[in-house]
Amino acid sequence: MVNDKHSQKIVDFIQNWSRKHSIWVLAYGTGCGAIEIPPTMTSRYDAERLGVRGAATPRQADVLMITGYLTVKTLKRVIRVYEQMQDPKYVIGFGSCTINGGMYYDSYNTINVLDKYLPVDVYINGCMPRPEAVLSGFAQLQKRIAEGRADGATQYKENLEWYRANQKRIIPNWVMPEYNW
Amino acid sequence: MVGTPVLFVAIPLLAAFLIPLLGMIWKELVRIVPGLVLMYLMVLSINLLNHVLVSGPIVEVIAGWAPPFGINLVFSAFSGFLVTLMIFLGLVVWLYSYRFKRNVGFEPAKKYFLLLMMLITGAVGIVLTGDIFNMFVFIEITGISGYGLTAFYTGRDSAEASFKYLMLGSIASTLLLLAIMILYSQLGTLNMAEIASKIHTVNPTYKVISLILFISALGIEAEIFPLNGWAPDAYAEAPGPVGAAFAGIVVKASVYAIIRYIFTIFDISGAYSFLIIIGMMTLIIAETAAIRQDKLKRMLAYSSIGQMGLVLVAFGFGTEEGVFAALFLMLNHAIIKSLLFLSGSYLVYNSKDKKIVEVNGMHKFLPITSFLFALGAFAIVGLPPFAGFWSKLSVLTAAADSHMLFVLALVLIVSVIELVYYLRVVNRIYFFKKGENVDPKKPTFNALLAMIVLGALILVIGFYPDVITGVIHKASADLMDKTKYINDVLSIKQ
Amino acid sequence: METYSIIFAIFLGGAVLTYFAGKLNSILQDILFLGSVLVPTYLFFSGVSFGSAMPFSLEGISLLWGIDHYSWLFALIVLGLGSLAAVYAIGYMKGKERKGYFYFNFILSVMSMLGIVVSQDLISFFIFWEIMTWSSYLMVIYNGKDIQRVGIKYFVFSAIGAYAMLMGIVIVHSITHTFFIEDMIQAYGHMSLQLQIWIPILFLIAFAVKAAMMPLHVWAPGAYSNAPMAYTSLFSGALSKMGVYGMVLILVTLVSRLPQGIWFREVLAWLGGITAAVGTLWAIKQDDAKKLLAYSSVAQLGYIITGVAIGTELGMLAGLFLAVMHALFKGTLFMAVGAIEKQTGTTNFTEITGLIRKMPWTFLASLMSIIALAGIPPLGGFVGKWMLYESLITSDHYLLVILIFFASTAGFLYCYKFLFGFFLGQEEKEWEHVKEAPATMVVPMILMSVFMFVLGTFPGIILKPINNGLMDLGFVDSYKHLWETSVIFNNWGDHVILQPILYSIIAIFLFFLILVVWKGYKGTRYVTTKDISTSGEVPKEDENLTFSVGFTQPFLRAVAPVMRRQIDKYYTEFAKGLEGLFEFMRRIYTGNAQTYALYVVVFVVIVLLFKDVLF
Amino acid sequence: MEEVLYNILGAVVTFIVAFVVGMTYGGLTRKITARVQNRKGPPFYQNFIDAFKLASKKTAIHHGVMHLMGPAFLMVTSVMTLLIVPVLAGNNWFPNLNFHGDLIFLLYIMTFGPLGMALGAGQTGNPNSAIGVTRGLSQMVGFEIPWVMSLVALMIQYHTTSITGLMEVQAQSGTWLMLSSPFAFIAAVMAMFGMFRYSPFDIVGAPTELASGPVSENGGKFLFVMMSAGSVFTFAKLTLYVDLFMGGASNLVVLLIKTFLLYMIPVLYGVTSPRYRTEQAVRWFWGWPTFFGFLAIIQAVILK
Repeated sequence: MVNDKHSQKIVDFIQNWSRKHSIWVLAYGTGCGAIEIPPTMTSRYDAERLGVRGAATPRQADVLMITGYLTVKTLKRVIRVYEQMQDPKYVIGFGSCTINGGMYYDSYNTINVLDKYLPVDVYINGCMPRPEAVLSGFAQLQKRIAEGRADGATQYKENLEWYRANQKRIIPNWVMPEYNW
Repeated sequence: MVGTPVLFVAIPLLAAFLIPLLGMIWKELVRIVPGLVLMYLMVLSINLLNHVLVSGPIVEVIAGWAPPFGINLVFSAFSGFLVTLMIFLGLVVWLYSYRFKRNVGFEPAKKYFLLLMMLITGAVGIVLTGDIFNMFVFIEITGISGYGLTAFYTGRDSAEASFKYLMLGSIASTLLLLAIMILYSQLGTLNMAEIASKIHTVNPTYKVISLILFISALGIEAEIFPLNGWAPDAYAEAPGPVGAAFAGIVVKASVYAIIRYIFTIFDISGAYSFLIIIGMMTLIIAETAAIRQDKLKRMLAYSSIGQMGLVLVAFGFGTEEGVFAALFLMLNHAIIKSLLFLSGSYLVYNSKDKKIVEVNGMHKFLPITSFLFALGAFAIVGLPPFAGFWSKLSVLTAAADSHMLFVLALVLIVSVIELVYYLRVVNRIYFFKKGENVDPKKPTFNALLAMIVLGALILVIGFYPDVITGVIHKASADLMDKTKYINDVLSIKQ
Repeated sequence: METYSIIFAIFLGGAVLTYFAGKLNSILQDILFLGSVLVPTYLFFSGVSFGSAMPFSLEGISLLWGIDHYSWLFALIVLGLGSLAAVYAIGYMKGKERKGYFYFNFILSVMSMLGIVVSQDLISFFIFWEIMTWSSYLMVIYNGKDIQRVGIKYFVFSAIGAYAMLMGIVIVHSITHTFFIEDMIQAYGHMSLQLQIWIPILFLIAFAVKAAMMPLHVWAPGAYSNAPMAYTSLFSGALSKMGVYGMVLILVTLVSRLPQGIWFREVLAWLGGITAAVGTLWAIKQDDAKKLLAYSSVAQLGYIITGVAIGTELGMLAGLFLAVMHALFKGTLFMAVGAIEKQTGTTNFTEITGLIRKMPWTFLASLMSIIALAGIPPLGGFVGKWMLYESLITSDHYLLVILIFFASTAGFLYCYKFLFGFFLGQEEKEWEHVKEAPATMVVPMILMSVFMFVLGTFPGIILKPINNGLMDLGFVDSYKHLWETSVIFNNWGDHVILQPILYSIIAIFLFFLILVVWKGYKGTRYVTTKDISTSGEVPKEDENLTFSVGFTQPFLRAVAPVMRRQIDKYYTEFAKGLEGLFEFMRRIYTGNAQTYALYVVVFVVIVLLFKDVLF
Repeated sequence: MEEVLYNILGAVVTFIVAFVVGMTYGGLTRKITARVQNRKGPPFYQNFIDAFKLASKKTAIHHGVMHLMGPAFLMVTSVMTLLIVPVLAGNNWFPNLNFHGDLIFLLYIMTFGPLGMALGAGQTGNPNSAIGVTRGLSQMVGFEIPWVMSLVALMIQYHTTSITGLMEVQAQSGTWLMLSSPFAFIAAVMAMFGMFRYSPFDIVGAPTELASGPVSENGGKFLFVMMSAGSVFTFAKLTLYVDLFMGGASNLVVLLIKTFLLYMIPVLYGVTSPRYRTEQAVRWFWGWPTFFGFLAIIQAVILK
């Protein structure tokens, strides 16, 4: 039944719809962006009405949110957290720093382009992005999920060697478990 | 007539005097002769006891004067039982000390065996005699040899212990003589049976005073609190086998004397409760003192004192059951406490202070001795299925039958205390690490044999007490039957 | 008739032979040991018939050995657990020192316990009781650890109990002049009221000590945890039941005929309840599995005591059923701890973790026993607990049932602590080499687990002999109105039908288990316990992430005021005071000859002065 | 045979109803919480979406066999409770196994799941899980006391330990037990606060402190099964309370109204409360709730 192409489509649609409306966020509060999360979640903007909700551990989370600049030290942990998340999983790059380094573009210990290390599905730009922008980012992610285009995890799996090479280049003393999903 | 009771006094006394002479012929004879004598007496006493159990007591008259004028020896079931027990213990002690302390040399060994024979003579004499002054003489013989044996090591401590013993012993003699004088002045006779038959004529005040003096005097020898100050020192300083002999022979004889006075000679009923009171005092104080001792033999000494207190309590019930219990207890105490003294002295053989801590970890070096000590410890606290249980049971039964529930409870509480200090020692032997500078000494073969004989007896009586209870029942019946004693003795016409 | 003699002869001879066989050959010793436990067991269950008695006499005392349905039940516990523990002991003792010593005392313990249940007279009862005491004492000090404190504490408490009983025995004897239990029961009705009250108290003290009832339980934790585990399973499982055995006898035969007997029952029931609660709280505090199980044994015995002290049929059924269950699950648990101790060398929760994949069978057995211990359906413990609660409620013990319920709920904490501490949690590298225990150790555990499982649904297997035993004690037949093979009732007619419940549980469980596992099995995969969400940190191989220190801290903080008071402390203070007194007594012997002479003079003078009072 | 099949079918229907109601209640709780916090909140069916999403996660990890079995254990408790508790009195479509068990059995089967779940959480090796479990068990010791006291009070007053027995009592007398045994009801409701683990008794799974505690290693379908079990359990417990104290229900609507009203007590108390530490929570339960439990027992003894 599931092998049938049409029914597969329907199943996919329903699944994607549910994924879209239930986004559990693991906010990795790295940079200054973490301060924008509380207003997003609380009464003024109330992201929960969109199904967005905080998750406590990577095992339960759907979205990994990198809120701001990422030092090399933190990157290692972020990668670890990402790899512990369950498929399907998405990454939101939050703020300019994750896009191009922002004001830390020439810092010796922050990374510039998050996408080289983790498959980012949605970037939210701004320094800092206001909650409106965050909500808009979530809306964008929901759109991509519904369309089935939020496949960062698949890309990560397929291009693991490239990502690993990038990661290893920047992280000294690489000791991480194998990622073989 | 299978044999005559006179031999029990005559032969060891003769042997005692012959020992120095025989020693001149061949040195080994000093060691061998006492054994032969005791073996002969053992056979004799068993024969006599068998005879007596069947056909009534043997009353032997010395020097042809019929009672009440002459001295007589009475070998009844009661005294015969005690005599057999003493001879047996003497034999065990001899076997044990045959090669004990080889290094002490010939002269001390000669003295040792001489004094031991005299001790046995005296003790047996106390039990057999039917004459109170004669008993005094035997008590003196026992005492003097006891002083000598206490001072055997001729050290400072043993001399002090011996002196204490001597001092209290002489007080005892004085009091005893005084008591005899009072009694003699009232009745004009020294024969026990005669006194017993006439005692109701005596003025009660004199009667009581004389009894008090008797008890006080004999109490010193029988280790009754508070007259027993000499005992712990003497036990601790005398050689191990002598401790066994004291516990098994001397004290038994003195207790016999007290019992004879109270049960047969006097007719004061208050004496029974007095026995219980002093017995309980002795028991409680000795056992509580024992728990705080740090020397092994001293601990055993206090334990021995306590047991004798229990024996007096059992006698104090005044019932036949009580007497049975007391006799059974005396038997078990003699066997078990001897075993404890004998094995205990090997456990602390080479140590200077004879401290309890020095028995730590001895079981690895002295497995059999340690086992026997543990067996003795389990038996003396009355754990079934060892010998001590049955006597404790009979004491308690007797107490309950006499409605002395308070005594019963106290005895049991004290038993718990006893348990504690024995277990502490046994635990040390088996589970502690051996001290650095303790040098265990392997027991000689005959010492081991002596201990094993005692251990085997403990097990045999424990598993099948009937082997011995028949005799004890007859012995206790014999003690209780006062008129029969009087008749038996006074009916003898030479 | 002769069977008894043969059984005890084999036990005794076997014990001695086994001891000495160790000098020749270790395997021969093992075989002899097994033989001398199993052969008498076989002989007993095949050769001894009910009601038959063997009279004989010793030291002029007539003694009697025989068996009825009630004692048969306890013989079943003793010999059943004894045989299994014996098989287990073979594996456990392999390569340990002083094997002969262990085997000797083991056989003697089994023998003495059997002796206790077949004794129909007080003297052989007492003799076997004492043999049991000292053989178990020798086991308690087997390890040589802390013996002057723990060992002697055990023996002193046992002796206090035993001597109390002995006092009772001789008092009874002074009235009846025989030692038969039958005669004691006959004569009890004619005794004075004072004796009627005191005799049960004296006996109950002895039994309460063995059953580790508050406030006489302080010996238990140390003794249980110090003995070798192969023995402790017997110690806690069967030996403590001897206290229950005696208690039931006394309660049913003596106390029930006393008008004031209700107070005995109430006090005992409450003491049992308090024992359960306090034992549980202390078990929660322990970090050592042996200690935890030891306190847990104390607590479980509390339930049993409460059950039998209530004295209704349901209470009796509950107490005795729990006794059987306790023998099973506590036996298994101690065996499991023994297996872990043998394989890892320690029993401390803070050291061991994550053994589940290394010792799966041990885990299974422990899991079963813990479920049974916690009283959770569908295992046998539930049946006992259910009956206990119902008996308490239907016999108007409202507050007691709350206490028991508190103990039982708090018990979950230590149950979980036991399983988590050993088997769950991080799988550390330190314990990677650990292997499953040998088959001789695992098989007894698994057998008992299976039995627990079966009893959970078909408690009638054991309730039938219990019912027979209770009928022997004068209770009415409760078949069909309190229990059936797989149904249990209370006095108000409410019931639990166990069979459909078991099937429902299994069905639901399997359905959802398959649901979880099935959907794309490839998508569900095993990862090691190092791969956990730790805020992104990658734990190093030798990094210990286990949470085991202060495991139950929050709860302990809540009950801290209760835990501050320890009975043990009072006993210690008391003992110290006594030692001080004894020291004073010792000083009476000054070592000074003059003083001694003075004593003599004073003695003579005092006695002479008071001669009219004294004589 | 037919009857068995019929029963099984009925059980499935009951389960589905319980699942739907429980999930909806969960969603409503979120909505109410949001409204109290002056938010719009998710739609009331948000929990269904979450559950479906969790069920359709492509991967799930486990740390061993106990971890795998944890959710199933939890489900056993929920379903067994549901089966034992009479959902609708006298309705053929909601059969129950009530005649197979009574209140004491229910109390014990209700602990089966949490303990099994705790074992699963233990095997994950996550320290947070174990901490959460000990907190949960401690709290359980806390609230079980007033809860059992209230039940014991009912049992002794009406001489029955079965749920149907207590329902019959109410049907005969015409008054609800919450009115005739008010203290028992108060104690039971206070115990319910702990049972549902809403604030202030939610330290067990404190999200920021313990990373959601026992469930911290569970994702995907594990979490889905747990969530459903929780929902079913919520409904079962509410139904139990309704049966015990509010006379049961004869049709679904009445049942929903009664359960919802009852459910609002802990929810509303929860949204307005901060969080207790474990020992504070335990002591809270041993304070007033236990006092009311005592009063209940005294009342029962007097009125017996």
